[in-house]
Amino acid sequence: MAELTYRAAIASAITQEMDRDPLVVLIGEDIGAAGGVFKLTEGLLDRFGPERVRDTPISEQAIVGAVMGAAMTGLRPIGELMFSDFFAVAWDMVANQIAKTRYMTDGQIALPLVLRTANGGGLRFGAQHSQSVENWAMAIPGLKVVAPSNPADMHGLLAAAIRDPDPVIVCEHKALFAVKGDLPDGEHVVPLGQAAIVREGADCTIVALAAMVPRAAEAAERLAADHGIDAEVIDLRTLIPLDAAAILASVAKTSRLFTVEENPRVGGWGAEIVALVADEGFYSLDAPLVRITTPHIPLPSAAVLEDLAIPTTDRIVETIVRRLDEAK
Amino acid sequence: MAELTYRAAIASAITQEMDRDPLVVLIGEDIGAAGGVFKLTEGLLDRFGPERVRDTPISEQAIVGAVMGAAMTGLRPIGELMFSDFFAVAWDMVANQIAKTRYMTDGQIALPLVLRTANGGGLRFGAQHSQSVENWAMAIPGLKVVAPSNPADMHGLLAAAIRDPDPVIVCEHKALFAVKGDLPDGEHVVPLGQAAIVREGADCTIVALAAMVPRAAEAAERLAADHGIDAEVIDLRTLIPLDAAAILASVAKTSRLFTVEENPRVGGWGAEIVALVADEGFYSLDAPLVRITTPHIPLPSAAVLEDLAIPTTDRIVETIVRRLDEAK
Amino acid sequence: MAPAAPGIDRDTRLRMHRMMVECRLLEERAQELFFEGLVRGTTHLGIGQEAVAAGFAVAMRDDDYTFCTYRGHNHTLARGVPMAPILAELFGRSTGLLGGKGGSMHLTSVNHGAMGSYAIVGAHLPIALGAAWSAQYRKSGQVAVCFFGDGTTNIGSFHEALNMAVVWKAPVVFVCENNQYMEYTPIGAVTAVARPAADRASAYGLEPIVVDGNDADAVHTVAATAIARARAGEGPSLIEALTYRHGGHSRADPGKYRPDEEVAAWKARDPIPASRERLLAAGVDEATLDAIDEEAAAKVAVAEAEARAAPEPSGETLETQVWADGGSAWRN
Amino acid sequence: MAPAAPGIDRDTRLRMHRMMVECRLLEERAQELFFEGLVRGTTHLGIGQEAVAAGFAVAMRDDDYTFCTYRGHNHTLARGVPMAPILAELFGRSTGLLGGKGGSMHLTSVNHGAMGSYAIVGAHLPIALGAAWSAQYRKSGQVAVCFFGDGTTNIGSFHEALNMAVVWKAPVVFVCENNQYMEYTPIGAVTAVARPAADRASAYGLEPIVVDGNDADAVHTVAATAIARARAGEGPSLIEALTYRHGGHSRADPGKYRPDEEVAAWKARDPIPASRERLLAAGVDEATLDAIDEEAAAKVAVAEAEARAAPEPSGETLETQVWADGGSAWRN
Ligand SMILES: Cc1ncc(C[n+]2csc(CCOP(=O)(O)OP(=O)(O)O)c2C)c(N)n1
Ligand SMILES: Cc1ncc(C[n+]2csc(CCOP(=O)(O)OP(=O)(O)O)c2C)c(N)n1
Ligand SMILES: [Mg+2]
Ligand SMILES: [Mg+2]
Repeated sequence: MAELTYRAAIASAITQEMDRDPLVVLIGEDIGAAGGVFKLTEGLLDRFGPERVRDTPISEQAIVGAVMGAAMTGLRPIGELMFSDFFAVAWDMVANQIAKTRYMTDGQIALPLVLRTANGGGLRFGAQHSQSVENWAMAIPGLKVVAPSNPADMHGLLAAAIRDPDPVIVCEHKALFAVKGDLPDGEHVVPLGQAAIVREGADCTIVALAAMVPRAAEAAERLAADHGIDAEVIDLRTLIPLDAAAILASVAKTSRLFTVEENPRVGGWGAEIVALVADEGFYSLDAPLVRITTPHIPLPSAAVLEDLAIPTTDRIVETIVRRLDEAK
Repeated sequence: MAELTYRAAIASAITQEMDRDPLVVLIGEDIGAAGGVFKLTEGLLDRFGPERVRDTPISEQAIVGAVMGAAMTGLRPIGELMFSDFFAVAWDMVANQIAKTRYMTDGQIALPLVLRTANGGGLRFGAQHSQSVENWAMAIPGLKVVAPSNPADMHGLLAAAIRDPDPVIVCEHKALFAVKGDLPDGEHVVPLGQAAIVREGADCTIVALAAMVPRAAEAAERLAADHGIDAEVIDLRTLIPLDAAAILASVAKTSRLFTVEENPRVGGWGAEIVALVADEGFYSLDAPLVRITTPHIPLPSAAVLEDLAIPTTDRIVETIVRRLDEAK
Repeated sequence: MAPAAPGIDRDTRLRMHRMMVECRLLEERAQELFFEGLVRGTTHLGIGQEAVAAGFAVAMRDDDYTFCTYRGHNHTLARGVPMAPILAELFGRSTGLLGGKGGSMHLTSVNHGAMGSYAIVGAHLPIALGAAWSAQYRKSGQVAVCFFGDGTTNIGSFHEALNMAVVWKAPVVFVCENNQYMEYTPIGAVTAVARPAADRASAYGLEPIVVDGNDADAVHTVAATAIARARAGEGPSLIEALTYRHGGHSRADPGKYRPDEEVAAWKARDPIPASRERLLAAGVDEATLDAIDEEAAAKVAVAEAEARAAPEPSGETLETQVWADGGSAWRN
Repeated sequence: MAPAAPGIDRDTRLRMHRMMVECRLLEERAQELFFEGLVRGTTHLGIGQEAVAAGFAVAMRDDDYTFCTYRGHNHTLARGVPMAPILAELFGRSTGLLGGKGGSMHLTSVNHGAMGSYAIVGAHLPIALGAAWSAQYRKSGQVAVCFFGDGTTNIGSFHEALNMAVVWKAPVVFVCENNQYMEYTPIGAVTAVARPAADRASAYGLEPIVVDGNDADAVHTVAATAIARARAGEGPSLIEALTYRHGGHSRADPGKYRPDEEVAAWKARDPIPASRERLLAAGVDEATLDAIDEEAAAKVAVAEAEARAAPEPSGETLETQVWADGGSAWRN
């Protein structure tokens, strides 16, 4: 067991996989000599050399397109998009090309590739550098989507994404970079598609992702301590493939569902989880299904406003107490 | 009352608004001399001249960006994206620039613009020319989204979109172009944000959009005739602003909700409607909330496969009968 | 323009001629079958542009990569992909090259190095660059050849791909088939320069290369040079081949936006009769050439019969091949 | 390079000098305040690049449009936007230029023709083209000036905007501030040509224009010419101004990836002392110039005090101004 940051877990996973497989290569803006603007790829150029760790021009369409072309011809490339907001610039490559090509060619073309990106808010970077875009990717058939909430998962899920034979979008949450945690010794890989039960509980289910997981977990502790509410907290970890079974099993037990999401309210992943439970888990429910989200607005940059926008531990606690109370 | 096609309703709305307001201009690929690849803009160049109806290069980012720049400086521009799939190429302009600029500038910049696009499947054009992308737009705060299901609404909603002071995405469904209907005499404008009750009913609510509306309506007739099920059919018409009240009122009456969507299953607009009802309408429900959707796959091009993918009248009828039966 | 190559041998010329004839006959038949309703959706013919496909194909190694557009029947055939699965794909049948999932605009045959036909303008330029980068990294000696139209030179991904390919010295050859029109709009009406590709070459530190795209020999010569350069590690090229599509942009488009004289002038420069003349002049006998025509026609007929006889795709394939496990499950 | 203009009058030079000094002092203070934690999030300084902003601003009409990037403090100030709301925006206060909603990267003041700072590389080039198209359509005589960096020349929207602007003869001036680096990577390492903007001009049928971006007079001369050309309906220009940022890319970046000698050489060519020398040589007395420095410092101090005193935004503004009705309701 070694302690490391979520930030360091990224380079450690890439190192683990590049050591293991010479076909793994990495490209992106300022990732080589500079080690990345968030210092996520520090040391990789020195260790693996410029053939495997390549700086690119500011050309996101070319970065993502090149990753696709390399993946279909034998490499296992990783592309970095510096901020997840920049997915918009390359969205055709992601949503129309990468996601659809295996299906359109009836399986002739395989795309074992990873697109990593700094996702999420909390750093006062404003509306164009703070988005949570995991719901954009989730809505496109043909993409797998990963969003780890802690260092060990960051390492393990990124490793799994690199080994995965399909395209995987890895959302690395900017607000978690400095968070520390333990990494198990030896090769660490966390399979895609398995949610983690962060806390067991009997009274309600809270489903969260990425930076919302520690907040949901803290909220659960406060709900127990201050309100006698015993909440179960699920960290989805991957949106696609989705661990629907874990959610349905939890709601079968608790009868009540809350989702906590950072993306804007309308069309977020929370709606998909709610819709799933409202169909397949309907008969175990005994209260409204509640989404706790950022409002449906662009993210503001001022600290007080950004903090108001994104769900906080306080808001999670307050909402759950109020909504369970109303439902009595 | 004049009869016209959905296709012709597009040019008729644009003509009505360009006659009315000299600040309305139109740009896009092949829209001028050629009258558009779907002949949607035929006659407009002749009537309004090349200053107001401009052909562009194949440069979607520049088209959408130019529309934005023109809108913030006094014009009311309409941009055409030939197929809605091409939104992906210009997604930064749409999702990061147009949608966020008013908010980021605290209201200094107004963007009275329209982006029109041929949306949806059914023409065997394959995965990159058949998508329904209204759910992409719905998930971005700052965009209004319109998707008419008949010629009169096509005319009236497009006119309203052109007059609207905010950016509006208008989804023109390819499979409806040839559909005929009546257009009321005189100036015709249908306000954004009002759903239409296509059929009143007491047993269940079916919420549909665009090309799914005629199918849902036909399904409702068959449910009544063959199964004694009295379905209420709601045509959403606009996704944003959403007529939540109409949906909640209907479910309060019927206690049962079905959505019928063409976009891929995960993260579609149906999930948002279900999530809304599962929260605010929970206590009036007495059966699972059911989404009838295209599977979560890219659209295939072969006729038999495409017809299997997109919800049909048969599938709507069959699903509703089965799910209501199960719920008894 | 590059001059017609003196040194192209008879066999190569005959191979190119046969390719062009096969392309032409298959596409002419596909057009008829579209009007019969057998070819569904849409289809974009390259009738008149065959010399580009043929000139390049014979210059490529079997393991080189082709990337092309929705107007990709010629390029796919030229890599040796059989006709029957192509036609079956246009019909939307289960024996289609893509099982009916992709359609006319996405023809792909990885086994033949035909790495896909792309239907969003410009998308495949960066993808081709990526394949070239992969070949470079794997030191495989493979080259990627990427075909696109004049209209494509105005979209952003063209610019990004060209710049990055040059910086990376990637073994990729970018080939602009300048057929003078985007869909219905003449390229000159929407482009800041006269030669949409060649006049941009210097923006990437490349030489401007213009070739008569209706002359298979000429195309072959520049193709061989550019491919050799790429294979030698000297980096990409950008080639502009001047050509013309005899018909409309797609489906039932009669192409009426084009002046009659222009169409007539280009049809008079049809690459196939020109190739035939050249072969006759070089001493090939009529009978040999007639036999090529007949064999091609027979091949098309056989392929059509096969495709007609093929069943529609089974509904079970609807939800296959989203993922590498063969399925489409996104949840447990 | 364009020569320093002989004909620039003393007043214009003094205006430019004052602008540069004000920009410099405000940004130096902003940097300190960032380290104090008062400026939040991120901030990108244009210290060293002020001559570009000043040279253009004095050549513009009040109703012309400026479009710039996240590195936009200079350009915003140069259009006459007061300092206090700029600083308050950097602090995230309610009196900020954008009410705290936008932040350092999005400074906008429509009343001053400062039509926005854009934080996604390349996005504002098509937007500026759109504003120019609008001016052309409205026959208002306005010109749009669009500033961006060297790294931006490699992204697709650069290419699309340049081509369309030329085809439309739009009254827009594209100004590449070549400060030699994208974020941390030297531009030469990722660009196929030596002059990222000027070497691309011919791809759009434009003249290559390179100017010493550290010489306000020189910038002013090319700016005046390009703006006059645009206003006269003769279409766009693309100008490459060679300059350097003295500091790092953003926030706390010390810019260590740059050779010391390179930094030293460029600092020796700091535009502000150069401008001071030139004014002294032209007979302006020290006292006048010292007064400009002092007045600027005083302005910064006042602005800082105002911004410090301003309240945080009220939570009620969180959900305003998504729509033209002032609100953010997406449903009834
Ligand atoms: C991004 C994008 N924009 C628009 C289209 C619609 N479209 C299909 S083909 C075409 C014309 C392409 O012209 P060109 O590149 O010259 O190729 P050609 O069809 O002449 O072979 C257009 C505009 C598209 N497929 N993708
Ligand atoms: C599309 C996009 N890609 C990447 C970035 C991250 N980024 C911000 S500034 C920058 C460098 C820009 O370089 P240049 O255009 O030279 O401008 P400069 O910062 O030097 O003024 C990068 C890569 C971005 N904001 N947008
Ligand atoms: Mg063309
Ligand atoms: Mg720079």
